[in-house]
Amino acid sequence: MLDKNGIAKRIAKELKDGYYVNLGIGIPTLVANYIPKGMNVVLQSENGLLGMGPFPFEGEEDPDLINAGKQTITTVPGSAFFDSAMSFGMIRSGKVNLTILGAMEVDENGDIANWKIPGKMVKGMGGAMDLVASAKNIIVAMQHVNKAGESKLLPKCTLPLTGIRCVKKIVTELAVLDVMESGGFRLLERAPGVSVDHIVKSTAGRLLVEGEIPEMQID
Amino acid sequence: MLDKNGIAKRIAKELKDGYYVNLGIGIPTLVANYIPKGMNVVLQSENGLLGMGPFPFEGEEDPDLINAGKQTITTVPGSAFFDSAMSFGMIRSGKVNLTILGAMEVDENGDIANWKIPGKMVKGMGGAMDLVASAKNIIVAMQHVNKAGESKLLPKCTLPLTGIRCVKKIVTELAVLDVMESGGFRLLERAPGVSVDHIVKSTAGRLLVEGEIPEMQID
Amino acid sequence: MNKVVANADEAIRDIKDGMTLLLGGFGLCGIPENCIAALVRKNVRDLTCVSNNAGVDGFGLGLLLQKKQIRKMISSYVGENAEFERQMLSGELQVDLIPQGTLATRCLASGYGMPAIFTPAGVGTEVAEGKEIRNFNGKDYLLEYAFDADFAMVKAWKGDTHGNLIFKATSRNFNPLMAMAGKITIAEVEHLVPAGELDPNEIHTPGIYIQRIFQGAAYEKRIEQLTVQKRN
Amino acid sequence: MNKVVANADEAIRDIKDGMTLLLGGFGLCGIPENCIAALVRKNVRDLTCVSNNAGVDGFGLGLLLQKKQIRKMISSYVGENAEFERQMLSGELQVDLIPQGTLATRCLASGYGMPAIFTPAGVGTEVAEGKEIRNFNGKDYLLEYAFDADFAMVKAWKGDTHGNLIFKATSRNFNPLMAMAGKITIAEVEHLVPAGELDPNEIHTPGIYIQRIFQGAAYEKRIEQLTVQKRN
Repeated sequence: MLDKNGIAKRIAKELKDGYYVNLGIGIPTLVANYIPKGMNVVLQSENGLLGMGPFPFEGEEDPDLINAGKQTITTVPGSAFFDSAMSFGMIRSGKVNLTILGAMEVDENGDIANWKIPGKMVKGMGGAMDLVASAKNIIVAMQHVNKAGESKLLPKCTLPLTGIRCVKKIVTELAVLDVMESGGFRLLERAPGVSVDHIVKSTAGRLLVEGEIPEMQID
Repeated sequence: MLDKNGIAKRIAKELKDGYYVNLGIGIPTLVANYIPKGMNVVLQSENGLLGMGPFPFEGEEDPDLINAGKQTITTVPGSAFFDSAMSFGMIRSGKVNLTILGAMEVDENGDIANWKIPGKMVKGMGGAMDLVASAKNIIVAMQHVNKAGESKLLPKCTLPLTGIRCVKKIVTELAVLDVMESGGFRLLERAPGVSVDHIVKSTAGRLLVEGEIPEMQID
Repeated sequence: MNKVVANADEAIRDIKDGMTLLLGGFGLCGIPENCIAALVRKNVRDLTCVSNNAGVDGFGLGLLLQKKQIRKMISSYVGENAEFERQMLSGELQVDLIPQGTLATRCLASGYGMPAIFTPAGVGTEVAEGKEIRNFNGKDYLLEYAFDADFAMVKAWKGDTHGNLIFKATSRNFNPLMAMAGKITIAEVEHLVPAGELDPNEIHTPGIYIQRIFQGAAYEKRIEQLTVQKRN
Repeated sequence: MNKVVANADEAIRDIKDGMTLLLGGFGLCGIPENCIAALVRKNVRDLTCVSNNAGVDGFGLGLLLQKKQIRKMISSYVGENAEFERQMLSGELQVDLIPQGTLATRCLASGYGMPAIFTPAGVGTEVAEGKEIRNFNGKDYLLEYAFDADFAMVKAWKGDTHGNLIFKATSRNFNPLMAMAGKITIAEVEHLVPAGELDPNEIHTPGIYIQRIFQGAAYEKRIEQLTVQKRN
């Protein structure tokens, strides 16, 4: 079973040289720590930056330089600033190659819910609806089950949706899965020490398990 | 009867302090020479400049700095460059206060034709269709009659249109006229030495002549 | 073409109860601090505020919320703001949550004279309810309308007396967009310079979009999430 | 993220007969001179070229016209070009004339992922023929579609190895728009610098929109209308 950093490490293996990537808040942010050495990946922050760097050194923070999570950050050489319309313009036009974000629920159709729980304070969708509606390649990073032990991979999302038919791949503490064109999840890899049976039991949506399921290689 | 510079001088009296103005090719360009001293008027060139200045001194021309007529120009202090989408964005959103342009024909509805003569080589509408469709305030600068002696102020345009119901005011070598809300031209001023009768004979479209018509004050 | 006014109070003098305001900024980054303070002093009420976020308790739009001057917020993410939450749950405050890219592009539409735009954001979700959906090349889009706001308030790094603006780093965010979308746009700047001092090639917002500009004062520029790394 | 190619010939290596190309520039100002020369050398044919203008005899797109490489031009103003006129009148060359703002905004739509936009330009004229008209707030607009072009070619003043671009003065014109609208966009620049040398605040076109970049050579930058005043 993976911890959050393990999930981030596994997702980092999906990166390709030359990718522009948007990382959501939470586990996705950690992916930045595991970009393979020598690989060129540019991080987009939807508040208006390409080329996001690490947190600044103490005392060097700039209130005018933050990421979409409102954290103080730095830039890397070759970065560019722009306004929010251009930022979502590059997202909508498919120039951002990969979007990694968290989710409360994902279902067999690739629908995703990650912004609203009825009856609880709603903070808003931020840029998530734009991202999931536009990105050609979306990986969801999340826990396989919620705190109550219920599967977050469902036949159909129960929470208000963020977007439909958009999730391509899911990486959890238990497994890597993709969403099939025809609907349903397909098990691709299992986390070290996790059995196929455990994954099957933790997945409420239809799950295809075909042949031998390899263990993730994450280091 | 006015010459081209006279027409430009008269139009310059329509300028107001703080106006952003787009000047078309031909007589409109001459208006820039008659902006009253002390009045702040910013000239927009639709190829991407606010704050167009006069022609450069010999030897100081910059091939990267031209106006919409492709002439080498200069900038004035407080100018700004932008791309063509923003340029037409500020035109469409009504931020350009006044557009002055030439015409082949204008009619009683305020329709204008100034881009195409069937059977002749057509160069294109450039930005004229955007300008006439968007500007809140359009003044046409033109000769009252064409080279064949026929009126250019018509009941209905005969040439392919550039825009409809857009012309507000017309300044010719003979007169200043406006286009009435209900349709038809109204004579406002006559050029020095020009009789109302001459203007009436030179205007094919319906023309309202009400009361005493003052002579233009242009100096 | 001098658009300079003395200060924020003069800049907002004719903002009235019930008006719709666009406010630049993302989180607390690049917000028009001086204008917000002046709105608090003027105590205009029943405002509709369009802003990506709603400030925090005690800063940014939180100051207007505290004095109950806002009737309706149009935002994409309203963050952590106890007073906001209280007013929203009690029904005192109306809240319209819209996708961030939709918010940005609706401002762009206003500034570019486009009455509406198409975006895929929100298709299949509750955001699409009651909206026109249109399919282009096999993909569904929502029709979203341009904003029609009385005033816009933005904060820039540098500005000149003609209203030309340059923003710094990610404090640019919604500022150039909202600057284009107000019927009257007020810019407050950290450095106000005479026309001609800014390089015309480096201007982000041309002055034609700005009606009033003033030298801002006493910027706090609070940091919402201070994240740093230690030197080793 | 290094997008540098050796020269124009390498940059256009996979452009094929019959493709649609977007070319930046206004008149002869800011045109991709090196790319055009390479297209002439490669002798690709049956091109559809989207460009505000069509060059002059012997320069700019006039060079491609001379060799009859262009099947169709989509432009707003085709100026004075004897070979253009001859080919157009003889029917060898198809010409689509569209309003300049429509051309610019259709590029913007492509770059911003908007399938179509509304513009009032051309309402009531022959430009509106066959197009969808829609009324918003009492005013009619035409629905105009985003471009779908195989390649875009633009010319910038400065560029870095990541593809970030800065344009100079009015040579910006259509370049940033076409840069956003190509499936593959090639930038040729007067000054190519390592990533990190350009101020990220001053970049007009972020590198994400650029796939290939090269150091241009031997720029002529011809002036179409030399207008000067004498010193006195």
